[in-house]
Amino acid sequence: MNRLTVLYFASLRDAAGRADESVDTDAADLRGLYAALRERHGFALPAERLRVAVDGAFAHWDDAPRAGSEVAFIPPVSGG
Amino acid sequence: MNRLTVLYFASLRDAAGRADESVDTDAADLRGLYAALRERHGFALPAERLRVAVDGAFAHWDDAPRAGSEVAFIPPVSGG
Amino acid sequence: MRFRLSETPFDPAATREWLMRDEAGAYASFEGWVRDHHQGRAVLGLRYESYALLAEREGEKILAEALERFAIVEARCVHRVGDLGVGELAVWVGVSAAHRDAAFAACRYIIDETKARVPIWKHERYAEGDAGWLHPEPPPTQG
Amino acid sequence: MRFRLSETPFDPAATREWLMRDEAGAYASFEGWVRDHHQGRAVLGLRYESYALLAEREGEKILAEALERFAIVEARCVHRVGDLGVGELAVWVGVSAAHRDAAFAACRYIIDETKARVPIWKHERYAEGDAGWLHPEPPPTQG
Repeated sequence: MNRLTVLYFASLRDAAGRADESVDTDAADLRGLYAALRERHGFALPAERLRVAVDGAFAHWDDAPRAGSEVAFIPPVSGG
Repeated sequence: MNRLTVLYFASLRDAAGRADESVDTDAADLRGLYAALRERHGFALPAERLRVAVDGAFAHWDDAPRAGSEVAFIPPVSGG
Repeated sequence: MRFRLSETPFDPAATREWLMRDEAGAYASFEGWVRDHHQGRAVLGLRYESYALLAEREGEKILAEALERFAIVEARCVHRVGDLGVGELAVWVGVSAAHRDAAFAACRYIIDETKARVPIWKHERYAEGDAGWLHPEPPPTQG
Repeated sequence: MRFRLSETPFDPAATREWLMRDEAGAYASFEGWVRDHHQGRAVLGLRYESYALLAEREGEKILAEALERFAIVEARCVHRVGDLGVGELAVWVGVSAAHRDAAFAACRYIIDETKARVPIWKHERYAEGDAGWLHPEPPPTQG
């Protein structure tokens, strides 16, 4: 079990009803972590539409969740 | 014989020593008018490098000189 | 910092001065303004939110790439976050260079990459009373 | 008048406001600044002269062409004439549009055509003490 912090932005935050939460996960990778949270909060967006970041840097869906890290799921951006 | 006004700009004005002059010409076209003035003032630029304008609008070298008109020889431009 | 987020309105006449150099003969800039419509719907205003830490890092990276790829002198970008009304300045990009080819190309590169990669999200309020996040399909090259 | 000659310095923050429209989401601008060098020679300053009557007509024509060819909202150009020092603003082009593709393309078109067609001539003063008119070879497409 790894305890980490998850950050939500834009439509993910609206769906989760919060900007961040502390999560205990036994997922093997970040893809599995997102799948579990998607089920919990009913996120509309599949992982293929997102990017994932760990501790403020873009990461890979195959990376293993690290205890104490800050994971952010990045919905398609719309700045500019 | 047609009497018209010729305007000189940039290096043509420097070579002619004046910004304009009144010219009596029997040239058949504006190309011939420029050739005569080029010889008189020693202009370095051949007609092929210039454009010609009459009364504030671009014209053709084959056009006949019109009495009372204002003819401008336009050296290669360098604005911007 | 060549890339900045701004929580308050900023003046492009001031940011432009960051680019001035005696060796620069060309200055290209781009501004995004809040439009009164989007895909046929009347827009009253919008809110930009960002993941600031990552947005600033990714923005810096884009500007470093532009300085590496193009023969430019300097480049900057400022992106608003927070609430904006119609007509307000949302994003500004400025590039100075010796010649205009590089200035235009780099300016275009910076705004394109910023829109594609920087974690900033637009929330539009419509005249009909509803509102929503924009999560566009990324262009094919972004995978 | 969308194209103007200016005998005195002008403020691009003011001319920019001519382009503002609620339906415009994109603003592209270009400025030419007096560089401190040209083709390897140190430049102290320059003078722009024009055939004003024809320059204003040809400039208007270029801006009308841009409005016809590109999906833009508004476009303007101001070109300085007279004596300018290093760093001074020589020419400004501004374009507003719904989208950035058209804004960039029109802005580029206007500065390219202005440089190629508008009867304005640059007289440069060099650090060595001499000076000269610039009469560049026109690009092949200009014949």
